[in-house]
Amino acid sequence: MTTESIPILSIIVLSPLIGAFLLIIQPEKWHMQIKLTALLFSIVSLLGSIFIYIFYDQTAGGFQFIEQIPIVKNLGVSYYLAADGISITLVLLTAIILITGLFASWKMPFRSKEFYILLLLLTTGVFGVFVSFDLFLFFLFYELSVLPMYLLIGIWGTSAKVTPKGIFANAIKMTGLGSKEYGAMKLTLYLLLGSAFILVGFFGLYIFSGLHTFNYTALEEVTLNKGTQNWLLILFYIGFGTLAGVWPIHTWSPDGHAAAPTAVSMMHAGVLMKLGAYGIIRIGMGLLPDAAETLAPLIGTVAVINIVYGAFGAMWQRDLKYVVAYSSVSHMGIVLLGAATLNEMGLNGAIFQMFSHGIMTALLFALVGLIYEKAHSREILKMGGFAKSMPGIATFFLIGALTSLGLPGLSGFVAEILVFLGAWKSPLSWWLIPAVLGAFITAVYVLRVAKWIFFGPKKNSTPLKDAIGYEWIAPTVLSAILIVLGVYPKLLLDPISTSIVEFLGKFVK
Amino acid sequence: MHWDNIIFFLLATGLVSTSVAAVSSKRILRSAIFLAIALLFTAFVYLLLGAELLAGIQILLYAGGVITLIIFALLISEKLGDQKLVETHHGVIPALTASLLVLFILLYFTWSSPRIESLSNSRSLSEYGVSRTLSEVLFSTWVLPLEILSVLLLAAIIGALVLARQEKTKGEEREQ
Amino acid sequence: MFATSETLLILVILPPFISFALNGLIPDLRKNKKTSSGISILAIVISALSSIALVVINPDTDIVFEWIPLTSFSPIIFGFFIDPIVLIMFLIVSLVSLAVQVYSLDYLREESPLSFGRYYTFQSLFAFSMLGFVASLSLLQIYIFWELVGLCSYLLIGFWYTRPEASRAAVKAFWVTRFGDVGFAIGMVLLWGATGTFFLPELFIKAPEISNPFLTLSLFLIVLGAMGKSAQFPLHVWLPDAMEGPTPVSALIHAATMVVAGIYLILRLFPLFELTLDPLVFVMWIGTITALLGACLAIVQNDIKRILAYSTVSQLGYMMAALGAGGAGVAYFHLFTHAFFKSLLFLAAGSLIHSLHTSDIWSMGKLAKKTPQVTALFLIGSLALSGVFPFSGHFSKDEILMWMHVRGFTLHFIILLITAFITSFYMFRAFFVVFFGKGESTSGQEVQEVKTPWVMTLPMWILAVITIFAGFQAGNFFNFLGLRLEEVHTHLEYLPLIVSILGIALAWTFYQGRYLSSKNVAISLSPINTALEKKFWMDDVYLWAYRYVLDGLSIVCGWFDRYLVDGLVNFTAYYTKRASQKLRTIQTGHAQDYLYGIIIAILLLFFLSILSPYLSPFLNEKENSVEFSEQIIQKGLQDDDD
Amino acid sequence: MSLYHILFLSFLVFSIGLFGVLSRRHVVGILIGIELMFNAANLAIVGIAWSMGVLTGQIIALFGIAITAAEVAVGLALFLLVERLTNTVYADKIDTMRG
Repeated sequence: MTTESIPILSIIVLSPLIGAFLLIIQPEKWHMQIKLTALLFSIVSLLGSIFIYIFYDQTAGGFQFIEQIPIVKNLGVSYYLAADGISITLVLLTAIILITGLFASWKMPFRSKEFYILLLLLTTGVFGVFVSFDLFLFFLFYELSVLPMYLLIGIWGTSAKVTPKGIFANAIKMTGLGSKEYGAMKLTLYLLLGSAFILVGFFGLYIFSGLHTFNYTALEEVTLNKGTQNWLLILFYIGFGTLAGVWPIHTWSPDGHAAAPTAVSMMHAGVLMKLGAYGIIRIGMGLLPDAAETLAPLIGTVAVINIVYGAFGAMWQRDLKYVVAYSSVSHMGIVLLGAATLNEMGLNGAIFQMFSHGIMTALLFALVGLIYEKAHSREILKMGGFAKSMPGIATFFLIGALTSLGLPGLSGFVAEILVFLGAWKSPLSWWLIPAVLGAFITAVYVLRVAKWIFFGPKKNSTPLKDAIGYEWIAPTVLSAILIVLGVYPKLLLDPISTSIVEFLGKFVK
Repeated sequence: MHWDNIIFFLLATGLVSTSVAAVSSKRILRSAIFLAIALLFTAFVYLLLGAELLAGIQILLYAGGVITLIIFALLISEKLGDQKLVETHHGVIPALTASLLVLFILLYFTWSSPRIESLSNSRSLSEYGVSRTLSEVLFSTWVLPLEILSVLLLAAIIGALVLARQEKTKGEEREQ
Repeated sequence: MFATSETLLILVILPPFISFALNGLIPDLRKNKKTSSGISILAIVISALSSIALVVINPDTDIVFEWIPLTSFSPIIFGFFIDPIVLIMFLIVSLVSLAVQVYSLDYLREESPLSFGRYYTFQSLFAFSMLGFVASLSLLQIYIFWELVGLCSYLLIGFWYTRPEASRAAVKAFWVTRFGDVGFAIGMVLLWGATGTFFLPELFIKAPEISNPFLTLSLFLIVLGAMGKSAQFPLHVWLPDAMEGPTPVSALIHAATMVVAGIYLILRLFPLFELTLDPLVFVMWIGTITALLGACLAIVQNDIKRILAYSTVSQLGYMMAALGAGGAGVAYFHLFTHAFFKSLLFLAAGSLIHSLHTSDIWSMGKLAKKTPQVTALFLIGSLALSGVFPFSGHFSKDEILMWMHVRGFTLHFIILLITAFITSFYMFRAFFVVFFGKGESTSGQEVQEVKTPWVMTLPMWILAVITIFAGFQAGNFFNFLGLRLEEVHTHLEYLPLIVSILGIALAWTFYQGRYLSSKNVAISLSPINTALEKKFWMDDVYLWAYRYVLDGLSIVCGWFDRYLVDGLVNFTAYYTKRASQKLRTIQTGHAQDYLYGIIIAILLLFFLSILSPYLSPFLNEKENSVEFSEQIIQKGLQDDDD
Repeated sequence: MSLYHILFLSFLVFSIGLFGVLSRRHVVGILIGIELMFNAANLAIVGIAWSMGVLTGQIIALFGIAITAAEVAVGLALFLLVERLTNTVYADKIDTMRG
């Protein structure tokens, strides 16, 4: 059987959807069976992702595993799935995080059936976005990946306390900052606002290209005039940038991530934010190369602000989940900075950082979930000396933290150094300095948090236990990936680089 | 001036005047009656346009059925609510402005559209029996919509029954 | 022959890594004291033997592989290689590691199996990283191992993480070195930007093409990294605090190996530094200042480990100064001798601390009779550090001082000479107080017995032997490096020795003979004394920077984000809500009013259609879309006719 | 008699119906207005079909009439219900949809 004859991408994308439908018809009481069904269909997706990773022909390059079925001929809509090195990387990331996320949220105290259904639906959307090359389909999947979030956070989330202060204190008090409903609502509203921009952008492409098609490869061939391109790119930048956590439209992300349950935080910070960056790179820069070159200084500068500002923001937080959430904002800055460099190192680094940060942040959120489960608190200053009673969690947390600060030997470093190199070779080479400083600030807050939580004498007297059994799965798998990629980045850089080099062919250099 | 033009203008005058009467009459029962007459005039216009079947249905179903229905409803409600069926208008000036504006818009589009012009060279359909052809088409090409329509009517009947149902059922006015 | 030397190179670097991996991945190995330490020591023995074999063979070999594939730029290549400099470092690292790991068997006897295993896991990782660092053939690779040894330092300083001081010191060490690394990273990227390669041989070939201010800038930045790692002023503050770690760790990482990484880095990149002199002058000044500063601070310390830590800072300053003066060879020789005698001192101090459970010199005393062995060892180390003939420190320090003198850096020469005087003073202050003092401990307890089993003494004696005889090997050392030992004969030749002996004599006067009271002197020099005790307020400056710059900025950012950016969002949300409450009253509930709404919409559409010709610049596809709708209508009509 | 005449007539009746819908207070009065508008629409459709010489228009009008009948039935039932519940026949008295 050849690789062409299997609709492998459809299998990956639709497997969670089928799983979700099968879950719908199962009775609520069959807890174990529900979990196993969800797991089974996730594993199918994972196997599919590994399959495309292995069988992607790097010498040939380009889009492979293509499936194209027209849906609405008159409007140029088709079911067009394909994958290149970038997509493969991100699909693999999604599958890994889905499975580890399932294990991290294995004990869902109530309404577990609906939880898994929504999680699987969300994942279908994410898979779909990464492999669909028809803008209509892309948008469909995009919305599918955004909307279940509202319920997932609103129902299964946790609330935090935020004291209203400052000149907008009254407004903050009235809108109820910190609660899970607030987080869910804010996230949804932000992301829907973003998708409105994206939709306008898509229609703009549809009309101005004059082709009346949503087909990505067809649109790639068209060169629009510069003004139009700029406007469209700004639309995409704002639209996808919302999801990617671009400053200053990032504030949904800390609230949303902090309120979400563990698996959802993992999925959201780990994968969904990458969706935004992916959109900017694939759609924004891929279809509008001239505008990308014009606007790269803007995108890169904002990304640099993201890096430093996010790091300082994380430093200020005293709630563990908020710290991790803000660090995501900072790290997404590195992704976008890499993208804005528009050279090989930068873009390789950006994609690699997407993967690395996805795994890392998922690891951290999984551990935060575990700590919360054991200690029933997320207040950093109330914790202390946890390493004595939970050495395993401490070790894994440290691995995550060290990846976050870009320690060599872990995957974060590879991504960061590539982005640094790219930044220096980009037109605005001063980007390098704040980016490196950002890594330093990250080191400050990340190690400080690790110190506060795990080291020093034990603060509270409640007996704490280390993780047990299945709880080890997520941290172990994720840490192993971080280390392996840190030591041998070629595993991922080979496919990424193949596609990036093709991608860069669009830019006049 | 051709004779059917004269008839058309007479019918048109009648239709417009009865319509005006239908919307402006102080007594709602009278309005209903004027509506019936207006519908009859329309039926005659259909005849003039060679749509015999349509004219028949207009008279039977519309002028007959619908008006009967309205009058029944009015009488029932008068009995029920013990209210005089005296009708007053409100907001006449905005209503008038709005309707005139709509009229203007409609006319503007009609007269500025090249398509209407191209269509307005009238063709006669009298070569073949219109009613016969219509029936044939109705029960061949359009049979699916027709069936759907019948389901709709059934649903409407049941819906009306359910809505208007009282402790003491008074559903005898439903003739459709 | 070629193959064997490659194999040996792998045998030096890889065994500690395998040991780390085994201990790290298999909990059962780690949780057993015998297996964890056994594997680790076996690994380092293999490394040490292979290093010795390599030194004997002295081959020229390398292993190169691609790490990051790039097409539009040359791919990033990594590799390991051997040259005399690497070999000497191999020897230092593997031998001191071996000594320390054996020593730790007893030192950490009382630890639980789990943390014992953890210790050896980290030790292996450190040995691997340090050996890898030494043999790196690529600047990026150097950076990677550089950070990894920093990580090990962090982990091992914080080994007793339940102690707040230890965890604080660990984090501080990481932060300060990391701050230096910001410079290193930027400098590295700049160099790469100019030459397009990280590969050292290629870098050296291309370096002369780099325009000068740019090269100077990059080298300055790299020196910043070296200053952080090698605890040079003003980034030296982490090293004394790092003494919170177990003493063997201090001996290995914070005396012999990791802290010299900065010196090694500059040495490695010396071909670049030779192209532009400004960074070297800077390095020389920094080194000189650090040497003096460290020595001065060591005088007032009461903690034996801190005295040693400051002396390390000071000695590293010597090396830096020598490097800055162009004396790469003499600096390296001092690095070599210092590694052995300083780890000897640390281990000797450690055996005291281990038995007495205190590191305060005033709590010790009268130990000379109780443990003559340790006394002798400590004395050897102290004499070496003070630069007394015939110990190794004498030769290396003499070389540095003479180098400065001959090259005409008189001011530096004088400062370093004074430093040498202070060095022997504070060293023997500690020596006299600890071994012959009265034991003026505050607790008043009688000093306990000092137990030194052979696993502790044997490594120390080996180091002591090296300390005694290494000095005479200076000629061989320089030959091995391919340099020539300069035989200097000036009238100042014996000055360093005299100064050292004077220092010892002064210490004797104060603390042994008690002809002078140190307290009276301290009172009469109170401003200086205060300054020294406050460590010249360096820590306070850093604390201030941490509290008010970093934390301050974080508060600004965090507050701004939470209450202004987010506040604006909430403000919008809140007023949208309020506005909607107002706006909803236009829904009167009267069906006819809604109809007016429809009519208004129709009107709007009407105006839009009327205005559409004027809007056409925005919708330049208008004709097209009209045609499109025409087509659809035509098609519909055709279907109808069928 | 041309299409223009028919359309003009149709629009006129439509506007009159609209006026009725907008200005009458009695619910049945509104319904009567709606009927007029429907009728006008049917007239326009038949007229256009007539001038194009196709039958489809008549069929649409036929369906329109049938749908109107259904609509009237439901509308009147609603009228009776509303009248019974709120005890009024005037549209401006009924404002339960108010925001």
